[in-house]
Amino acid sequence: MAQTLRVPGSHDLRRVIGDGEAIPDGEVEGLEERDLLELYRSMVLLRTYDERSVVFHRQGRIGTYAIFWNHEAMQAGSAYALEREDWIFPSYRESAIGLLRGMPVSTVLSWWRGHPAGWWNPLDYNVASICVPIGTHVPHAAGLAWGKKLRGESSCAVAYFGDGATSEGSFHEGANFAGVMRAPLILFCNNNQWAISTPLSAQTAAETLADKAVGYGIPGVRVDGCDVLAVFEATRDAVARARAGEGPTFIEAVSYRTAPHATADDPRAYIDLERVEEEKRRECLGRYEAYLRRAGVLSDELAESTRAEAAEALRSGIAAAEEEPPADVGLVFEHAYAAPPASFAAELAELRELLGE
Amino acid sequence: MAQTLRVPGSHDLRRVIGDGEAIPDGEVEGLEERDLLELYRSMVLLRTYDERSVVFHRQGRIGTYAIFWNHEAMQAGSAYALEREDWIFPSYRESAIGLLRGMPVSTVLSWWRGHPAGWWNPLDYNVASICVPIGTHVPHAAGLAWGKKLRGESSCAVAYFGDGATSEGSFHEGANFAGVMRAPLILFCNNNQWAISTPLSAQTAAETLADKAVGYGIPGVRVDGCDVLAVFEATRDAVARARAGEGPTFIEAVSYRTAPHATADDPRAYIDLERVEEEKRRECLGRYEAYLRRAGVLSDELAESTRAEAAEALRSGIAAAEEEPPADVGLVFEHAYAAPPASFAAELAELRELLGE
Amino acid sequence: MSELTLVEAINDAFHTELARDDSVLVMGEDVGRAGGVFRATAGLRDKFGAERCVDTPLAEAGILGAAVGLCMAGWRPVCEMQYDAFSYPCLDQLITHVGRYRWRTRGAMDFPLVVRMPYGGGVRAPELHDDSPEAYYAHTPGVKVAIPSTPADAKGLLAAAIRDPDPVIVLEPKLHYRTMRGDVPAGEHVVALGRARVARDGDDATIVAYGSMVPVAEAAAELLAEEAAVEVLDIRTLKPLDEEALLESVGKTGRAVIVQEAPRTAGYGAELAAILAEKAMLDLRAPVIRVTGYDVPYPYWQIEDAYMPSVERVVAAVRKTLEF
Amino acid sequence: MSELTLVEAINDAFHTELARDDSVLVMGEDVGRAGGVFRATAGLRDKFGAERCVDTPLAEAGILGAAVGLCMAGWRPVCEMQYDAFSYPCLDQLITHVGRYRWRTRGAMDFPLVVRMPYGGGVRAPELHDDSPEAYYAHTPGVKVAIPSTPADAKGLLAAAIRDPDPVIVLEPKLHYRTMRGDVPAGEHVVALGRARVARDGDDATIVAYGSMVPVAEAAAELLAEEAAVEVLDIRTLKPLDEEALLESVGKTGRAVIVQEAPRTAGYGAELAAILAEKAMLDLRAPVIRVTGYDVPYPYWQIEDAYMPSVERVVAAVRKTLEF
Ligand SMILES: Cc1ncc(C[n+]2csc(CCOP(=O)(O)OP(=O)(O)O)c2C)c(N)n1
Ligand SMILES: Cc1ncc(C[n+]2csc(CCOP(=O)(O)OP(=O)(O)O)c2C)c(N)n1
Ligand SMILES: [Mg+2]
Ligand SMILES: [Mg+2]
Repeated sequence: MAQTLRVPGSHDLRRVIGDGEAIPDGEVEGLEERDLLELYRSMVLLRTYDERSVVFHRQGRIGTYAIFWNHEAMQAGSAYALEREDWIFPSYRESAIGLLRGMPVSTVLSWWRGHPAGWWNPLDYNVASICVPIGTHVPHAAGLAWGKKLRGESSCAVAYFGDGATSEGSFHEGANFAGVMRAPLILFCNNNQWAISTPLSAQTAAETLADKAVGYGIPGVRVDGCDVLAVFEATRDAVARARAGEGPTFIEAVSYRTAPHATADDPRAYIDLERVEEEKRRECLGRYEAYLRRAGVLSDELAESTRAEAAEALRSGIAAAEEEPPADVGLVFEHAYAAPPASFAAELAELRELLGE
Repeated sequence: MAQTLRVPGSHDLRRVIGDGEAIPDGEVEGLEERDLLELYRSMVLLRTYDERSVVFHRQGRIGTYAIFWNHEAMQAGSAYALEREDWIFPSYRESAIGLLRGMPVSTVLSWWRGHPAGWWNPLDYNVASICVPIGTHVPHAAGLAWGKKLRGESSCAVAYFGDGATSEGSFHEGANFAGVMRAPLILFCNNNQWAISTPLSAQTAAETLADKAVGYGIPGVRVDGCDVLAVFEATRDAVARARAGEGPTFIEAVSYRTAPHATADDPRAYIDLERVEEEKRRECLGRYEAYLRRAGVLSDELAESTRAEAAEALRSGIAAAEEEPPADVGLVFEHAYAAPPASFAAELAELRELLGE
Repeated sequence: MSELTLVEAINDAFHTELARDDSVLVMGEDVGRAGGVFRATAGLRDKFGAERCVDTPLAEAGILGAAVGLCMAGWRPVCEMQYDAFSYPCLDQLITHVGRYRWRTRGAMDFPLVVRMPYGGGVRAPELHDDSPEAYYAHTPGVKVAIPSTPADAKGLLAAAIRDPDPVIVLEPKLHYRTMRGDVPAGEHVVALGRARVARDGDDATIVAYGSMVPVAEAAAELLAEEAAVEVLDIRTLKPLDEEALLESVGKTGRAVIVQEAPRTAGYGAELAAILAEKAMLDLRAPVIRVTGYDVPYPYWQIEDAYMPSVERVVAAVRKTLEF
Repeated sequence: MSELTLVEAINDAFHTELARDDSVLVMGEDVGRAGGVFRATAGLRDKFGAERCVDTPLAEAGILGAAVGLCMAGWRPVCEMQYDAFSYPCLDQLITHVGRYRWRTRGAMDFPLVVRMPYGGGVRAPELHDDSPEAYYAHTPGVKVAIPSTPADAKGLLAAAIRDPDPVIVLEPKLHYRTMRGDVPAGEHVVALGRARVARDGDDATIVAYGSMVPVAEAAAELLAEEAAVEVLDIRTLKPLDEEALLESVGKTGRAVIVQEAPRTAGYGAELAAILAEKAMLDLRAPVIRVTGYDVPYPYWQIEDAYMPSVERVVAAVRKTLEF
């Protein structure tokens, strides 16, 4: 059962994992050892994906990349509360969340390589396309969830977005829509307290982001976003509400962005590096690992093999991505329309001729 | 001092005017007889303007018109809490609010006549242009208020919008902006419970619209929108906060739209006519008049002369509007740019020739 | 076949298509209880239920964004934007998502949504009830754009839009909603997208128009009947354009006047003129002329007639090209 | 005069204009603390204070809407949209208010605001960091549109935009932000809006271009130097357009190739071609040719070069018109 952490001057944060000292560990009802380790595997896979991607970027093997280090607990914890038929609407910050649905590593790497192999069929994973423009996928998720409900299906949807996204009109319109339609939707806010260089205090005057929920007539909960079990539990509750026809829930998962916004960003100009170091010491995977060890669930060997497995997945993933044949220029003209206009064929022919193909 | 009306199943509504029976009359500190009568004059002027406009429309003397019957208390009460240097950002529902700033009746009538004489210079009255697209003026008001504050001026701004407007992204972005900038802004929501044919229940799942304020980190208050004194008092408080540098306030003024949305609308398809009749019996001007009479402030003669004055203003107003010379077609090309492009002159010459001018 | 007004023809299309395919869903502001402010969706809520004719919150980007999600759940949503200028808040969703999502799934998913709206001026309305925004839509990749000019086409193009696997924007000439009547085929009636219509035959000059400018073009052609045989080409679908029909007509007449109500600069008429400059050069016996709205905010209604392309302006342009 | 990159020239313009006029205020996402994601606004917050270089909430419509209000309070706000495609949420404010508010006050109030944004492709970025949205802006009444192609013009056109009494949209070719260097006049430097620039002289054909397509046009002209003397006309201001310069160049050469990175249909190139079809008919010795992006979503970056108008495509088009 989740205990509650009092953050001075702020609202309550749900928390399960203790600190090994003053704060005792809690546990989440219904989660078995198998589940705990599956969550661990997910987090390690995401962490490995993220850390390797930064290296791949430095090596010129992928393009600009949005780092999600210390966001793994939010992603893994929430995704684990879903059934396979539930839909996920990721932002660029959750680019690799499809891995938790069996999407190949090479697919996600291909996306960051600007290669068409990175563009998947959402129906294969019930994972929507990565949303690049902030907050604009929130109405999509509301529409999908509402549409499923109208069809009498029991699936729900999760939309991931950041603290900055809550300032956008599309977030507002989508959240309000979902509230009115009682759509089975989880509005999952990754509050990492920064929107590139803009701190939360310049983003909103609200005391907490969860405060926004009441304006949509839906519950808002706050969890420690670096506590994978608290995130899981909050999401599981929200999913239960959604399936019971009680409508959407807003989850504010509070964490901290300890890495640059993306590989192109240099945060030294705007961030307090000491605070970053402090937050790094509290990072989500280490905290969970310590919890598992205290619980006697995780051995050195298992940790090692889990990491090795993930490392291997990345090794073979990048190899597969790099083995993709170069994209054919014909793709420029494909998929824009079900039946492309006649002019496209002529334009492509002309282009091929010029390219000497 | 405002007392509080408990509306069953809802939040509290501030209320000053009693019902002459069980609920006693309150009073507003600092309001003298002179003020009470000035408020009365304003309401009568607005009421007369509105009722005559419906007739003018029927007579074909003005175009489509957005009726504001039973909204007079909200407009007069809030505007009276402002100083002349404070800015007003009206929607179409507050089209005549400029009258309270000395704008000629003929100007507003000209607007509804589609005649350029209806387009005023906002600087003359500190009243922005009538905003037709829902909610889009909220960011303007936020920007103006913030800009005034940046300049060290003490003026504030009021933006008027409806219940429906709270669903729009522009409302959200403007309100959030104002919160962050601690702009001296009053977000005045005319909750008449309908957006054309859409009832509040289909607009938002929030229990009250004032609930939205917390998401912007600003206070939200609810008043009885048919109680001019409660509206005045709530606005005066909000203005005081704004001038003290404490930022915006959201005021939800609850009333009921007892007339069609506009002259072109036929609400019989969607509205409960009994409820309308009931609300008409509680309409704001009658309630205030009764209050003034109970307080011994309003005599029959004064009421009569006030109404006669307003009627005369409308009589001469429509005459003046109708005396406006027909608009010159040259205006088509004017005012789009400070220095119009050369092509405009040629296009106008050609047009004049074709029109045989 | 029965005689219907233009808006009745639209309503007829809805009744037919919702009965035909139960994945079709109508949504927008006031489309349900009120049946739409122009009554285009009248009767649908009663007949098909509140879940298939949905009064939405007042939020255009939300409407279009939710429609994208509805497509993903297997629906075919038809969104109403209450007026032309009130569609602007949805441009973001349109450009960043509606036109791109099929592409994003590498063609694996269809986005069979429709956005329809009354458009155009001349109705003596307050500001921003008179815009002609078709160029914004036509410039956006991944969407199609249709504009009917007759009741029959209003029904047939809307039906085609609803059945199309891709997003289609339909702009309806509100000026003629209730004033134009015409024969409309009963039951299923589909006018294929991408086909222009010769509204009037002629050999001496072509007036190219669409939507509410077609009647203006026809009146001009009629006025000129003694002087010349003027062809009127109703483009009907702006995207994909029936380029063949355009080139054929202008190839035949050698003279082209393009009429558009929207402001001139970078309007859709420019695209038509550009195609002629690229592909009809040798056929053209006179410069192309555009008759358009001006590059100004749509004016107060007392002088809106001076803004709108008039029969007189079109006649003068045709004469100019004939006399060249 | 010093050699600066294009983005340094923009930064220079800011420093100069903010020092010159204390009613100028810069606002946008990440323009303050970070100095902009491309560092266009670097140093402004330190020099002029956080109140004149404001990090706003993440809300493009809010930014532009607030800027309208700031104008009413006497400010001259310069808004940054972080990328081209992220300007779409502000189109509603732009069309319904920014372009109309002066008119609404019957000319009594100025709205001297600027919206600037990096635009265009070729930078190997994720989706929606590559758009060329100029046609949406150019079609909108009441605003002006400028697109520089050199560091000097980037400074001068931005300064002109800031000083202009009307709203001006400035699109900056992000591809050349850091790779293009050029001499830039120090201190105050203003390039009047509405004046095209002959980037290269020639008598045989004209390539009309703007922004990031100007270097492509120049390279094409250079490649063709042995075959023909090709003029390159840099439009610089799309609205108001320097029609005279366009007609003069094409009047001289008789052949026109128009280059635009944006999707083809109803792009700004169509406007240029339409003007030629209307006013240069007798001068044209060959059909006009448009070389444009295609009518598709801007692609994944591995094949973006195939989408972007290339030197080869422009050369081929010029040859075609020369051989006509
Ligand atoms: C509509 C839009 N505006 C601007 C951007 C540029 N941008 C990319 S990420 C970002 C900050 C987002 O912050 P937040 O929502 O907190 O998410 P985080 O990146 O922290 O996960 C911005 C402004 C964008 N992608 N979309
Ligand atoms: C952006 C936009 N969308 C749609 C409309 C059409 N419209 C005019 S009034 C209205 C309802 C507004 O309701 P509300 O905000 O409650 O204000 P009220 O009319 O009740 O005062 C609608 C949908 C509009 N004017 N602007
Ligand atoms: Mg963030
Ligand atoms: Mg209302």
